[in-house]
Amino acid sequence: MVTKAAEPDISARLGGLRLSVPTLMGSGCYGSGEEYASLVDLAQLGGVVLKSVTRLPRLGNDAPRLVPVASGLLNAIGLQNPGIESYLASDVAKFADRPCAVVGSVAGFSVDDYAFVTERLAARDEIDAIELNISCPNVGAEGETFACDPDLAERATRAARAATAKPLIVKLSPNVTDIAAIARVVEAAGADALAVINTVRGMAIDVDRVKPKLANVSGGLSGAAIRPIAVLAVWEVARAVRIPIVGQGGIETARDALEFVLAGATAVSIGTGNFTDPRVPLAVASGIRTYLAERGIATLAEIVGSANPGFRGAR
Amino acid sequence: MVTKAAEPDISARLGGLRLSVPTLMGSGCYGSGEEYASLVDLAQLGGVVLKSVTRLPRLGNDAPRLVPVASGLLNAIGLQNPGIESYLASDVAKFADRPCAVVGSVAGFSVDDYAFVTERLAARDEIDAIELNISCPNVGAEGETFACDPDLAERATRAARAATAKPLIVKLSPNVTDIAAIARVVEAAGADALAVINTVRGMAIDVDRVKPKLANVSGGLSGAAIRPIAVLAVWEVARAVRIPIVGQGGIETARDALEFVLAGATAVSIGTGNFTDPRVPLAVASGIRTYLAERGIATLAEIVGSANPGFRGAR
Amino acid sequence: MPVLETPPLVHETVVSDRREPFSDIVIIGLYAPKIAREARPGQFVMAVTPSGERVATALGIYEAAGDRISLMLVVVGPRTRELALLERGDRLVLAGPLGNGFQLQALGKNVALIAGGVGLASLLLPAQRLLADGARVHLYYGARTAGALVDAELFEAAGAGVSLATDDGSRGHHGYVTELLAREGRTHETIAACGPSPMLRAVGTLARTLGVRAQVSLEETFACGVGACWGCVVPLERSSAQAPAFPPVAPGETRDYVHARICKEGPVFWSDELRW
Amino acid sequence: MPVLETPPLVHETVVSDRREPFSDIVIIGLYAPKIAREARPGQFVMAVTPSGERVATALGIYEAAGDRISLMLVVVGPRTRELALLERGDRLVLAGPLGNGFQLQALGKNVALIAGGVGLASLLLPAQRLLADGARVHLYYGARTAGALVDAELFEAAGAGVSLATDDGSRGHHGYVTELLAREGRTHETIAACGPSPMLRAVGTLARTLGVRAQVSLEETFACGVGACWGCVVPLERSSAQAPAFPPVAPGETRDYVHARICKEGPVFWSDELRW
Ligand SMILES: Cc1cc2nc3c(=O)[nH]c(=O)nc-3n(C[C@H](O)[C@H](O)[C@H](O)COP(=O)(O)OP(=O)(O)OC[C@H]3O[C@@H](n4cnc5c(N)ncnc54)[C@H](O)[C@@H]3O)c2cc1C
Ligand SMILES: Cc1cc2nc3c(=O)[nH]c(=O)nc-3n(C[C@H](O)[C@H](O)[C@H](O)COP(=O)(O)OP(=O)(O)OC[C@H]3O[C@@H](n4cnc5c(N)ncnc54)[C@H](O)[C@@H]3O)c2cc1C
Ligand SMILES: Cc1cc2nc3c(=O)[nH]c(=O)nc-3n(C[C@H](O)[C@H](O)[C@H](O)COP(=O)(O)O)c2cc1C
Ligand SMILES: Cc1cc2nc3c(=O)[nH]c(=O)nc-3n(C[C@H](O)[C@H](O)[C@H](O)COP(=O)(O)O)c2cc1C
Ligand code: FES
Ligand code: FES
Repeated sequence: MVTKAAEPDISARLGGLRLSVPTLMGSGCYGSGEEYASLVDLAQLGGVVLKSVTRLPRLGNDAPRLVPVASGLLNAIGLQNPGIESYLASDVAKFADRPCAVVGSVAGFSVDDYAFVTERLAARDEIDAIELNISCPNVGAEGETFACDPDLAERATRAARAATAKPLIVKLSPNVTDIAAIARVVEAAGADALAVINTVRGMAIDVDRVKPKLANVSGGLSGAAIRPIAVLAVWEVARAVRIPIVGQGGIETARDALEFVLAGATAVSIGTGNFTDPRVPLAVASGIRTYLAERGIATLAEIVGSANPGFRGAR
Repeated sequence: MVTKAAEPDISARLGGLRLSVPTLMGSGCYGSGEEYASLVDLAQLGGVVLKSVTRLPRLGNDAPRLVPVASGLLNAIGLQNPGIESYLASDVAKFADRPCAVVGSVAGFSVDDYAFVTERLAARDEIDAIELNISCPNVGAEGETFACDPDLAERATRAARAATAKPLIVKLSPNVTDIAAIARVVEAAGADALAVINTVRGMAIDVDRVKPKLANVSGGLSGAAIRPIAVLAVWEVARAVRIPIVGQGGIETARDALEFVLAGATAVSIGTGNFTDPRVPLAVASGIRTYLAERGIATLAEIVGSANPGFRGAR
Repeated sequence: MPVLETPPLVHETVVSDRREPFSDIVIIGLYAPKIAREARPGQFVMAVTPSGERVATALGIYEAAGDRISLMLVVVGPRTRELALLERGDRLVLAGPLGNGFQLQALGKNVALIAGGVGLASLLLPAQRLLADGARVHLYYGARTAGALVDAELFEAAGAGVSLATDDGSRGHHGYVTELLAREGRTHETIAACGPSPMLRAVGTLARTLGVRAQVSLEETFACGVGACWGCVVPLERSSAQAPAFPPVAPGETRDYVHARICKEGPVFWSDELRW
Repeated sequence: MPVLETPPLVHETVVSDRREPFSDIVIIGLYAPKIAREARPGQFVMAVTPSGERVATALGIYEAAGDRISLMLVVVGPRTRELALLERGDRLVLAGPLGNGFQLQALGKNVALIAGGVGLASLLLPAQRLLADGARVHLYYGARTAGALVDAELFEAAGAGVSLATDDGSRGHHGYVTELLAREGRTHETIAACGPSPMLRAVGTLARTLGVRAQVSLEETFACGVGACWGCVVPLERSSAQAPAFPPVAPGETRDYVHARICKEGPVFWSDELRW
């Protein structure tokens, strides 16, 4: 029987960032939000993680950049973005009227890049928090190296931490043997939260034309295909750190999102799910409410990590 | 127009192992072949890689051991096997009448295990080649460590190499940052061929019962979901080594298999594809023949690595 | 793609009819003469997902007569959802019949059948055969609600008695189907049951209480369905006649059971030999 | 699941009719009053895969009249295969209309439409509108074989002339559709084209040769369809009116074009501004 009590509280805290709904839209998948405004009421989202921005402008990879694959998508955008200066001058002001949290995403190719762009971006009032993308697999070897090397991950995080007092989420890569080890050093370096996971490296070949389908050869695999990989990553990270986790990778339903929460994620992020159906974030939020209500649970926070006996985080 | 020339030659050589058809059945997925004999004409397969065998008997993981996921399967069998002595005494003689190649698979928990089991198994005439499973993700941290650590991978390979002169295939794990680096040390340690890739680590959570779906918590992800990951792994390994590669991970059609071949695989292995449809290996072989015939290509070997400009292997 | 030779137990079947007696319960009839001829009561087939990419689905052989068999589906996930969309004239590839069915001889002449939900699918052929062989058969059939109690009349038509139970009390006994038998006491020689694991565990307990033996047909996730992958195991007494020899006891192994493959050694086991 | 509020451009449509004029070509009619009312010629929708898990599919709006639109599908992969199975009464969620259509004003009063295969789908509404606005319109329509040349009569009914071509010569000109126009010389003021990339490149070359301008509607893989992911780009002259300001030229950047999003800045571009 359904308990008809008060609406469950599904808000989430990521360090100093409070989300009324525990759903962020994944960086690079949702533009700056306005692109989706005709399809979704943005006020029903927890927040939007903006497309990653770098120090200098980037034209990105040549086309094709997208390949649909079994239960997922390969992408190799290559961090197309206007560069931080032009971004600050022309784009950031527009984020002021977003009816949900706005998380800036910072990518870089050196420790100094991360520090510089974080400082410049975080200084703006329109930005509620920073996500540090140290795990982009689509820019040659450069970008991802940071999330695959404990020393580089630590230094990039420390530099960004020094550059802002705003909530700092660091985004980890699944393309490692031991993601928990990276999570630990990133926590120690001052991250307020972790985004787990970025895309998994992959590629597809066009057998008719005898060449890779992506102009960039390899790309990042996202969508339902990677969900089991992502849930395990969250499970392992949640046993290793005390800071909150934003779980992501193939979330399309509330039940998918709850797998991440029960593994130890405080909030979730939806990227490719928006491409399968733009209503996914709304269905996830309402489905989580229903799940809690049916079980008479008052707050989402109570069940964070509850399937994971080794969960060490604060709820 | 289809060239009506002689049937294309789709045979493949893995060191001293010659396969008349370039399809092996993945270890652990096909028993010892006889289990599938009522569904498939085994003479139309290249060969069967037997279930991995260890020094001592193993009861394996508790149930449940299987979870279907989006475009794939999670498994955590935990190397259930009778142990090498009982295997030699009761099982191996039965392999003599298999009408295709029989590849023994050796798993272990120490370098000495790999040497011991390889020597004992390879000594038997019924066994045409040995596959060294240094990449099983379902036996705690122990098993996979070997394929995720260049030093251990090298030592296990060297030990097995010293234990037999039969063709030695070493099976690599995708759960690393740089699979090409592991491939290089394994080649240097004397492997005749590489199996790329074993399963990707993952898990799923039952949100109704608030616990992992697998008794073992985590398992190995296989099937179409991992195909892009596997194709990229083959692509990268094929640029790093000269020995042949057995491509695997999500092969369900001839076009899937050809992605691996064009990336640089000399032969392919089919595991989970047999579970989606037992006719997959036959369709793969006949589809490869058609592809070659339509293009007027005489042998499969000619197109190995042909989409991969960095391919270094011998065709 | 060239036509492939079809090996003995792989069949290209065609949907001959379809009915949907309740929401999310679909019965599809198939033209499948070989399976119809060869199926033993309690065997199953592996149904190849029409769109590919997903592992095939284990389904009990529900009816088998003449050239036709039928499968009963309850839509619980993506594969059953896709199979439930099949319509007359569509093709479906099946591997089977597979597994060992019920040991009908050992069930004797006065048998209680216990079905939980779609577990009913594996009990119609046993009922018909037992009745044809002169046994008395009574079906105890439970489901969540009245509408989900489908096809009990097929059992009545074959000559079985029928008692019903629903979780919500909308028809028959309000509660678990095992409670019905418990209330009656020992009125049957043996039990044959199929349904979800929790129900089958309850059947095991009931059988022990009543002092009768029960054969239970397990529904777990299969991958290969032919004993090749060791994915579908259930812990079984080492002393069971169905226990595989494999593996021998390892030094240090504290678990005193073996793992039997449900698809190969089962799917039917004596409940008192299961260690779950 | 609770009913969700449907935002402005997301529509729960229902299949009203379906026809299959040739194998693997399916036209599904949908009750979709808002899209029918608002669609501009050359716009598209994103169709949500009914079974989930796959990225939505971009499809041109083929017909739009009254409360009904239609979509023309050619089955090439898993998503179009699934959409092609939809039947009368089935539901389909669509996002749209999206993208900028053709700039009909700029096409003038004597327009050659060039359709390659399913590219036809994006040209019917432009043809109807151009003809209604008093332009002369001639359709050049190519496909691999006679049977795949479907629905040319809808263009004739609207008042357009029609010339056909097939790859195998089974109907009309034996060869590429662009060869037909090349042979005729400059008999039209402008071109509007939709089809596979190689054909559209040929249209670009043809237009240059003939000294006319061409608007081409590109069919690439989309993910979001709304300009959010930057996945569907095409290289475009920086000087194009459709060039996004984003990004400015980076120091050291040797590529002298910009990346325009086909879904947002397009899907229709002037062929002489594309750098592909
Ligand atoms: C020998 C044998 C015979 C069988 N006979 C039959 C038969 O005759 N008819 C029949 O219908 N089945 C039968 N089954 C069971 C059938 O094989 C499984 O139900 C099948 O795995 C379902 O596949 P699926 O992809 O639809 O669901 P799966 O993806 O495998 O998921 C189904 C299970 O996952 C969980 N689950 C997934 N999504 C949800 C959700 N949204 N809400 C709640 N739970 C969820 C539930 O535990 C559910 O039972 C039999 C099984 C065996 C082993
Ligand atoms: C603006 C726009 C409008 C469009 N309008 C329409 C429209 O009206 N109607 C329409 O049908 N399409 C249209 N398309 C194209 C449609 O969106 C794509 O064809 C779609 O991606 C197909 O999805 P799929 O999953 O079926 O195939 P995908 O999985 O995306 O694969 C299709 C492509 O992959 C390759 N491929 C995959 N498998 C095979 C195989 N077995 N053999 C050979 N090649 C293979 C081929 O290149 C093939 O074209 C439009 C696209 C755009 C951008
Ligand atoms: C098209 C596309 C573009 C992306 N761009 C970025 C990016 O710029 N920065 C980033 O941190 N992650 C990026 N990602 C990764 C997503 O934010 C997300 O972490 C990942 O896709 C896994 O989640 P999902 O399966 O829900 O998409 C991108 C993903 C996709 C599919
Ligand atoms: C049920 C199951 C059991 C497996 N057991 C083994 C094993 O014992 N040894 C091994 O080397 N690989 C094992 N594998 C891995 C497969 O051989 C194969 O490398 C992997 O599944 C990827 O290929 P696929 O996607 O075609 O299945 C197993 C895979 C599955 C699904
Ligand atoms: S499902 Fe493979 S052994 Fe039973
Ligand atoms: S498909 Fe996302 S920007 Fe065009």
